[in-house]
Amino acid sequence: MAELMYWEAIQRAHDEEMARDPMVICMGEDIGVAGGTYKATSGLYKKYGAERVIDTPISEGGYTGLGIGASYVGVRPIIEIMSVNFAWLATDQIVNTAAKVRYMSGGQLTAPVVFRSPGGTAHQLGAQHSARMEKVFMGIAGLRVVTPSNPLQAYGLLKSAVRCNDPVFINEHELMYNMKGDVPDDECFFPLEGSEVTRSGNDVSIFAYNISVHWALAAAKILSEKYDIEVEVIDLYSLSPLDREGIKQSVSKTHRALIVEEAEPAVGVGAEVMAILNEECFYELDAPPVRVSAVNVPIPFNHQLEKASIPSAKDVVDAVLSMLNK
Amino acid sequence: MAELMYWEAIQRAHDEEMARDPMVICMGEDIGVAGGTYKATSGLYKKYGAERVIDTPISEGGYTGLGIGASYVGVRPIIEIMSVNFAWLATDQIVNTAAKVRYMSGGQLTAPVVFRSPGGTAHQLGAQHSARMEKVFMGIAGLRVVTPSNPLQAYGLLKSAVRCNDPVFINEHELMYNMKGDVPDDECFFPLEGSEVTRSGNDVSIFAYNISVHWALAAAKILSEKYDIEVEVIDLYSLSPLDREGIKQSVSKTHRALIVEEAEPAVGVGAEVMAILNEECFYELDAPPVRVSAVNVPIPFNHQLEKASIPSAKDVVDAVLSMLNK
Amino acid sequence: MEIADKKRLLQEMLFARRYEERCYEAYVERKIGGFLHLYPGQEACAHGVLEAARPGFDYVITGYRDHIHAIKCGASVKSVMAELFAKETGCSKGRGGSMHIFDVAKRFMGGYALVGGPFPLAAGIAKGVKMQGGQEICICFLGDAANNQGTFHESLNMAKVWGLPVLYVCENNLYGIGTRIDRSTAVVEQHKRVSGYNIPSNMVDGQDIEVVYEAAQTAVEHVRAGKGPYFLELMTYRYRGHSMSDSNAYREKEEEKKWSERDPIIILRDRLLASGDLTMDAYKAMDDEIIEQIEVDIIQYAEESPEPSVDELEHYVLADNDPYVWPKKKMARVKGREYGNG
Amino acid sequence: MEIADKKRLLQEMLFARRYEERCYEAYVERKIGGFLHLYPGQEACAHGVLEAARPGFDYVITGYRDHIHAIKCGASVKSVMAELFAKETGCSKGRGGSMHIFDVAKRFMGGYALVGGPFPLAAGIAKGVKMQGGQEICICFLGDAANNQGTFHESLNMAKVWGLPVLYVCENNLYGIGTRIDRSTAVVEQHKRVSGYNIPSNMVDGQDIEVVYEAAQTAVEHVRAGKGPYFLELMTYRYRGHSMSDSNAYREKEEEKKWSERDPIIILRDRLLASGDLTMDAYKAMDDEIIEQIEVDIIQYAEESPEPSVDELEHYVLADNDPYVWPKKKMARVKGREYGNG
Ligand SMILES: Cc1ncc(C[n+]2csc(CCOP(=O)(O)OP(=O)(O)O)c2C)c(N)n1
Ligand SMILES: Cc1ncc(C[n+]2csc(CCOP(=O)(O)OP(=O)(O)O)c2C)c(N)n1
Ligand SMILES: [Mg+2]
Ligand SMILES: [Mg+2]
Repeated sequence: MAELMYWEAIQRAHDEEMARDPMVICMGEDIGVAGGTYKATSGLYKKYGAERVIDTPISEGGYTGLGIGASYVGVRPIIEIMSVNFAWLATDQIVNTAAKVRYMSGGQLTAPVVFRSPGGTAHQLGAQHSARMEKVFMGIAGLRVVTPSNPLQAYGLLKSAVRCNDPVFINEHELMYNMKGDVPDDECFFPLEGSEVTRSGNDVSIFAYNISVHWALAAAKILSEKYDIEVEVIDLYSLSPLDREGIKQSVSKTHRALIVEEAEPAVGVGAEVMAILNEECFYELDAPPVRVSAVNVPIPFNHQLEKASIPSAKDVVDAVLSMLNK
Repeated sequence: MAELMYWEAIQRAHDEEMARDPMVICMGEDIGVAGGTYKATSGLYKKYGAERVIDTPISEGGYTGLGIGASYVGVRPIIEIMSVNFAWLATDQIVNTAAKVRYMSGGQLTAPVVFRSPGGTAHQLGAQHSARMEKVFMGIAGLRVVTPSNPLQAYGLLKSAVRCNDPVFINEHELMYNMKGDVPDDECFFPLEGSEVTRSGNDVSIFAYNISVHWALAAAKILSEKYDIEVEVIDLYSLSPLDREGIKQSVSKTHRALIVEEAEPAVGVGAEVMAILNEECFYELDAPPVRVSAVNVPIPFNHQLEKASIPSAKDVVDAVLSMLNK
Repeated sequence: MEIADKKRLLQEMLFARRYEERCYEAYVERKIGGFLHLYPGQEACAHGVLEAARPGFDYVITGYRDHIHAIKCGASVKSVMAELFAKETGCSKGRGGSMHIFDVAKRFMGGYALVGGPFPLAAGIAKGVKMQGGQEICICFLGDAANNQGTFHESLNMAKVWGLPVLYVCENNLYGIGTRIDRSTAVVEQHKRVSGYNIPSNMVDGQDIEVVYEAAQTAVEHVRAGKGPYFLELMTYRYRGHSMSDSNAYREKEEEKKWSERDPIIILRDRLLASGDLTMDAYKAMDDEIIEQIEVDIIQYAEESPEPSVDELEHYVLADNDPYVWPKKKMARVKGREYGNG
Repeated sequence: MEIADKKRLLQEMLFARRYEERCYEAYVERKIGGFLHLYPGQEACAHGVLEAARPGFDYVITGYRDHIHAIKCGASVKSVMAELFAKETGCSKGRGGSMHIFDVAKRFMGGYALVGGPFPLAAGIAKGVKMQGGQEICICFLGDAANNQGTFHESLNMAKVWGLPVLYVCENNLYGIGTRIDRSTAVVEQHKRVSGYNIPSNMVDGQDIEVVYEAAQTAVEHVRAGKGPYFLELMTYRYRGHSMSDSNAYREKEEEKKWSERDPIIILRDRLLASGDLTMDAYKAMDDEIIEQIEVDIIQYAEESPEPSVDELEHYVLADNDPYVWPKKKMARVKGREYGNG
């Protein structure tokens, strides 16, 4: 068992898959010679060459479509979009082609492409570099969306995504690439569906994903140590499909639910989890479910404003206390 | 009071605004010489000329950005995107520029552009021409989203949108352009926020928007005539912001809620309304709120499959009956 | 070109014409729904280019005006019609429709409804071929107005930088729906636009199949030889409206007349008549036979085929039981749940 | 160009250099956060072009490498620095940051962070000017690698078709982040790419401000005369990494050395020294004064300025009390609710 950084875990998954299958390629801006903005593809250019580790022009729509076309004929492209903000330029190909081609060809074609991209608010990157697009992609039939919260997931989800015959969007996070965690030395895979009970507890279920899992865990610690409240933290690493069964199981035990999401609330993960709770276990709820979300603003540059616009562990603590009337 | 078709109402709003203000222009593919695929700009090319009624190349990202730039300097563009499916190509400019420029310029600039586009599933247009994108745009801070369900709204919302200083996305519907309705002869405006109680009732609140209002009304009639159930139909013509107060008021009276939406359920209008219900009036709910949504598939070409993938008045009736255990 | 080939091509083009005309009728009869974009007038483009390539071996991709390209690749004429009739026996199982004809076995990689969408897909297919060291090329047919889309620029640049075996064929019919090319496009001669990518190009008459064939041979050879992308512009005209819902009111009668006199089928037929290789009677017999075949074999098949079952509405959204959704072997420890059966 | 103007431009460029270097330090000291893209090496581009235009009157728009363009348009050097320090006194009120400098009063229409985003915005501004019959032109500065974006193609085509008064300036510094231009671009000479839009273009040395100025005069005149768009390519080089987080390891020392010998400031300075219009002492005094001014006036101002108040987090998202959100006059009857107070 080695301790790897999130980016190292991703790099290892690339490397193993590329070593195994000559049809696995990766492409994106500055991923080759430079090794990728977050090093997720470092060393691969040297090892696999320019045909398989492709520095693309700044043409997000174009190279995304190119990768999809290549996937029609047996190639397994892993496409890095340097920042999820730029993925808006590629949505046409992801949504209109990759997600729909299986259906509209009556099952003849499929686009087994992996799209990887860091979403989220990092430090002062401003309104045009702080998008959180998971909610956009998780509403699209025909596309899987996963979002790793730790190196093991980052490694195992990429491995599964490369081999899966569906298009998969992997939502990473700029602030997590240097996060450390254990990854088994032996090859392994992480399921593309389901959820993880990262911490178990009986008082409140906290649903989180990606970086918000860490806010939830930090809050859980405070709540346990200071207030004797034991929350359960459920990591929704698969955003599409969401784990309805897992959501229901947890709330059937705790009878209280909170969702913490990095994005603005409107039509987001929180709304969808609430809808699932209403559909699956309304009568199990002892209190209204609560979402702790970003403020509905484009992300400001100033750091104080930026911090205020994004949820924190403290917001989660406060929300749990207020839910329990404490 | 004249009876106008939906497209005529839109055409009239264009015409009045263009006659009033020489800086109002409209642009899009085939909107000029040809008068627009759904005739919404017919006659304008002749009247206002090629400088103001602009047939664009097939460059959705480009002309959307061009319209936004023009709006910086006093122009009031109304941009028609022929089908909302093509709007994916324009999302970068709509989301990253129009919605954010006010914030990131500290209030110096604003992009008072109107984007109009028909969304929804018409008759057998297939997977790439049946998108419902309202849920994508309503999650974006800095952008207003409205969606007219009748000619008066279509007219009045466009009038308000042209004059409002915010960017506004108007989600129309291909199947509604020939729908008729009364529009006052005198100029008038429709508010860009709020909701309408299209039919009032005490048993269940049905939230709907755009074409689904008509399914809801058809269901309401059946429920009343056949089952003596009086539902309230709330038309959420403003999707961003949603009318939290209106949603709460209605459910505080009926204690039961159903949302009917044309889109797939995940992270949609239904989910958001449910979240609002949970946040605003959880204890008023006598039964779990229900959403009646599209099936989670790319829209099939075959008409039977297509019909089965989209909700109907019957689905609404069934859902209400089952909610009331009838 | 051999006489026999010319005769066969005449037959194929005439078949294409009658096929599309019959689609028109079926649409009017409400047997076909949705958008329907027909090909009459442009037959020499698909037939001339693909005659110079290896249909069924080379990959082909195009837009929504796709029936004839698919058929020339070898797609069954019955299953294409059944697709238009939205039947389970359709080549896309009734899920795609006119704009989404697919026959992957014949390497017809689909019709797409977003203008400009196929440009990068074609480059991607070519990338796959190149990686696999195949002899295939990818041929992408699109219209003139599509070239104004950003994907055109991005794709041609990448195709050249990476030396991909892709042939872009521009069927320049002078209009994008109702907008005449000079009203939307700064450089009307499309083959000149590719100088910005250093891609060799050519422009020829798209109404004379022999001319198309010859130009396509050069183009195909270039691409197949590994010399990178090529751009071929064919000057052509569509005889009908853009789609069934198009009034077709924006074109001058004069212009329509001029082009109707350059009908690709008549050009080839008259040449064969003049050289004595065909008689008018033989031509008429050929025509009758085609019309009969379409009616008896094709339309009837499409009409009688079953519709897809509504129970199967949710098929083809995602892969069935993909083993990496719930990896049975080597699955990482997932905290807190018992998994494994999916 | 008059000697006095040359001296002023030398001073301006030197100021720009020192300003950016001081930003670098402030970043290292963690006074500035986020992404920071600096301009050293390219000063003759913004200064030469805008000298030939009418800064403060003509509209200017660019990407994320935007401080100096804003300043040359007349933005306050204090408020630009305060913006980088994320202060309320910043030109974008601390909400924008380095990549989003705005000074609309000076017609600097912003820095944008998505590569290629400004191409259509610039055409749109020019469309507005044209409609209003103004004498302004719009100048759009972007990099070489940005030209691979689809928006380039779409925008240049529209600008030409509609004859818009927009000048596209390509600051070709040979790299997009770490990717050398020939690895991403089929036609390396950017001015040749615009032949596909029939737009006149020129390419000149971007390190010699007099050369830039002269070429820009021709370009600006063309556009201002109503002859439509123009494309000007300036060959230049950035002396630092792409941004503060760039290791800058991908360039050959050789190449860096060659370009460092073509420093735009040194070229102009040496020319003035050689002609006897400047002494080394005067130059040094100028430099000292600049450094002092930056430290005392600018940095101090930025440091001492207040941060935005968190209470105002939600300002500037939408227009304040826009009358058409709840139209008081002539509001249509809205069923079922009492409205009017918003
Ligand atoms: C992205 C996108 N924008 C617009 C449309 C609507 N549309 C369909 S076909 C067409 C014209 C295309 O013209 P051209 O490329 O010349 O092909 P042709 O139809 O003439 O064969 C347009 C604008 C679309 N389908 N997709
Ligand atoms: C749409 C988009 N894609 C990618 C990026 C990341 N990125 C920022 S700058 C840059 C390189 C741009 O190079 P160039 O246009 O030559 O300008 P330069 O930085 O050299 O001035 C890239 C790839 C981005 N900001 N936006
Ligand atoms: Mg055409
Ligand atoms: Mg550059």
